[in-house]
Amino acid sequence: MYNEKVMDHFEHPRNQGVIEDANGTGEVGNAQCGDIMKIYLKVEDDVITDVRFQTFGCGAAVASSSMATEMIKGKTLAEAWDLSNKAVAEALEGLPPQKLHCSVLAEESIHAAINDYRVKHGLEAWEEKGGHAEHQH
Amino acid sequence: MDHAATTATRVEVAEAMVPYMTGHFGNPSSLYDLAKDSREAVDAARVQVAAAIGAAPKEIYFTSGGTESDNWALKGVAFAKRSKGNHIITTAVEHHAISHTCAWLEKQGFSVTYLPVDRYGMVDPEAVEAAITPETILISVMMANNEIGTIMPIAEIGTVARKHGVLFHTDAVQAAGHIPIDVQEMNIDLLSLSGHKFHGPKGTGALYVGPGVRLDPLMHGGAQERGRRAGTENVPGIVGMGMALSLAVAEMVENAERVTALRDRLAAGLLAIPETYLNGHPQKRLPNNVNVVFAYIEGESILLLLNRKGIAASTGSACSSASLEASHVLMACGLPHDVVHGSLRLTLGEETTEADVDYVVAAVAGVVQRLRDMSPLTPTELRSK
Amino acid sequence: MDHAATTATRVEVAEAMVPYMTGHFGNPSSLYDLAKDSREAVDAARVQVAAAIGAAPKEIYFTSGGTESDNWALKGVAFAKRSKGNHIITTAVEHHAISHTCAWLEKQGFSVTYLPVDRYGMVDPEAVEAAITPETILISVMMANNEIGTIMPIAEIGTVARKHGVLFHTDAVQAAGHIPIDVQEMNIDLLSLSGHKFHGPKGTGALYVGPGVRLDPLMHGGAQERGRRAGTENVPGIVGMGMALSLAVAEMVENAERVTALRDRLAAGLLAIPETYLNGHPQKRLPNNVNVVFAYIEGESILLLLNRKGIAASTGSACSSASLEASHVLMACGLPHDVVHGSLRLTLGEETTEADVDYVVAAVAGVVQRLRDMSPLTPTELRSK
Ligand SMILES: Cc1ncc(COP(=O)(O)O)c(C=O)c1O
Ligand SMILES: Cc1ncc(COP(=O)(O)O)c(C=O)c1O
Ligand code: FES
Ligand code: FES
Repeated sequence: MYNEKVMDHFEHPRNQGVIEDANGTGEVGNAQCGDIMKIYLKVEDDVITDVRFQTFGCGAAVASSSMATEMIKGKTLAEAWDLSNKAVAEALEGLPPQKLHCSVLAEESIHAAINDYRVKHGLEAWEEKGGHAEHQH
Repeated sequence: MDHAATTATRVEVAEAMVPYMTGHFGNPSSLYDLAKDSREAVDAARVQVAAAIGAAPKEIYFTSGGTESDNWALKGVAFAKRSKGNHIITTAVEHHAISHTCAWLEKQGFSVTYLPVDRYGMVDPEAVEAAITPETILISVMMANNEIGTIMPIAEIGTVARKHGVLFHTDAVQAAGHIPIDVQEMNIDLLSLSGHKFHGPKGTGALYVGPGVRLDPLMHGGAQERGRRAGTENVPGIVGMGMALSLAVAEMVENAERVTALRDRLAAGLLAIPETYLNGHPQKRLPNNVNVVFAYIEGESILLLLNRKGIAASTGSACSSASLEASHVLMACGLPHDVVHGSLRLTLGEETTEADVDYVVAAVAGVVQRLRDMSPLTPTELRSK
Repeated sequence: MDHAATTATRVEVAEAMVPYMTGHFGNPSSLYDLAKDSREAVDAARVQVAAAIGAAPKEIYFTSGGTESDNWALKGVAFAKRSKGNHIITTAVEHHAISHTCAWLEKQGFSVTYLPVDRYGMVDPEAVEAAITPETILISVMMANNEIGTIMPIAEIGTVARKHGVLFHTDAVQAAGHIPIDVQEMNIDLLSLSGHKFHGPKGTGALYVGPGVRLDPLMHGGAQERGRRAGTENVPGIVGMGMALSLAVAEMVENAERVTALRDRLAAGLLAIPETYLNGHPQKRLPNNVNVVFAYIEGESILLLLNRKGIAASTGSACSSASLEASHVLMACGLPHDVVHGSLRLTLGEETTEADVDYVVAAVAGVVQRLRDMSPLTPTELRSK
């Protein structure tokens, strides 16, 4: 059901774990709907120098977390903010249609972590552009 | 270890089927000699299936599987008895072949009671009795649950049904070949079977229809199966199903003993993993079924990692279902949505060995730990150092 | 010579099926690797079946046979469109899988028009159009008749149906693999197939469901076949059916040419017997079908005697039917009851030879004479000296 790229990121997740001294964290989803994703950011001079994740979810959720963290590492916050779930799914060479919502979680948790950093540093939280598919289970 | 989903056709069964595909190709309901062998083979299979459940051969109707048998029993009785009443009693833990059929019948104006179950997935025969109204035309309760293995009190429910003169159907798809069945003693009026659950061919099934039970056909057409189930008979499939069931029943006692011991070894091994809980009834369960939940992790990921280790399994997690709905069976047993996510079903086969069980226990323990390390929910003391 | 009833599964097809029985036993709708081969095999078969009728693979749903496909098409559309209308148009010469389903739907409150046919068993597309009312939800006309071989004007009826926005189903069970089919060109919305009519396995079938067609499931349950046809997939059967149909279509043109020549030779031979008449259309008929009536004699006796000479055949005689009813098809063509009694259907296979045909002609001539000598109706000049 998953392609080899997805399976590779699922089985060998990049950047999995915790950053003890993270300066931005974001958690989305809830146990009720099943998926929870937590992102830890280490930001220096507006650049993401390190990123880690924890995920409670399916193969697609884990693979999306892994891919998304790879894609934002070394990027500026603005660049990371622009990473869409579609880009993550594309980088994974496609997800099954009923699993696209799992990649939304990656996008949303990164947004949450970025805004956490911004608010902690006295900056205004960025607004979601909207138009995302409702995440539903 | 997913033998509740499907089993391979026994080699001797497949071999017995081939001549009926390519050689004896007569149509058993027509006249000529070519058909005679086919007809005799179908009759012999009918005797085998009947014997396996204590029925008479003429009470067995061959179908295309458990799903058709379930659909036929419910819709057949519902439409035939519409003038008598419109109420059906079933449980909250039936297979979708029952529950989705009931939902459709509700759209056609029937009223359905879905009885709750206790934490072990067991329905109370007294609750069945209490649900009966003058409008009740059918009670349908599965013999053994496909997810958690719980064996229902079928004989007791049969007694209740008979006492009130209500027809009683049971979906015995998971039970047949694993536990003893006697339609007479259990007062069963209709019973569904599926061939591929006991090493018979896929796409074969049967419905037992007791004496005097009226039901509309689900398959209208030719006069096959004494005018009750139309369609050219799947002769090789019927031959294979009959043979597989009679072999399964002959070997049942011996297999059940050995498999039960392995099941208990497997369960004990898995329950040794911290924060792991058994689903289904501790004693009254199928000899081959183990179902557990692991806190803090999600089932689809468990399956994927086990799969990489060559282990097939099943889960009630919403993430792994096409509809993204968590198992209605585990929810009916009172498990919260997020706990259902972490469920794992393993079902043993006759050929499973102790070594297999030990391998699986070790593999699952590793996978659970790996996923717990990844999960934001896992408490610190359960994480790897 | 009864290939319209059923055909043997091709040896290469049976061989291709066996590994999916005993080896690749994964459940194609589940997750793990064991299932992958099965899923790919089912997908490949879907492509084969789709290609044979000019459909897209996702428009093909596998069933347990022609009967199920017919029942599903009719009941599925009827229940799904109930709020839109309750009128169905069909013909007087459909297979019982259609006509008995229609009779049952009438009991459920639907209204059915059974269009008459001409003496060749042909329905008039203008009569179809004239029968359409604002209540009409479905037109079902078979592509080729199983008794008399007449090929219906399907493309013309498709045009009429499309023009009026009414769904169009055709039972192509006898047509598939014998004559070209294109669901697009013919404006067909639903089309039934049965595997064992073209040397595929018994107990397999398919329903083509065109884009945007809504229909209720006949088999409620699991999410197989994209949620529209529940039940564990009969993987070996599906594999066999796909392969058999694609072989049949590949060989169709060549076979049809040869078989048509044999058919014409057979018909000419039989029509040389005095007071013998052809049933069905003289030109627009299946390449393999010959149906004749012999005055003064009864079909079951013909079959029995032919059977003793190793010839399988079929008749519309009431005496040979389980219900003791004479063929509704021949009656609809205007044949009186007593004439229907003397009908004989012979259907050729791909392997039939000229020698077979000549043997059959001689055998039938002998049998007919013998029975005529026995019959009180036979005029003196037709009796043996
Ligand atoms: C309890 C139960 N009922 C019915 C079915 C449906 O059987 P089949 O898929 O053979 O149609 C199954 C199979 O999964 C089952 O476990
Ligand atoms: C025209 C037609 N429709 C439907 C059927 C039913 O097919 P099956 O017996 O494979 O279910 C037949 C087979 O006899 C047929 O000839
Ligand atoms: S996390 Fe539930 S489906 Fe992906
Ligand atoms: S004469 Fe015996 S059934 Fe017709």
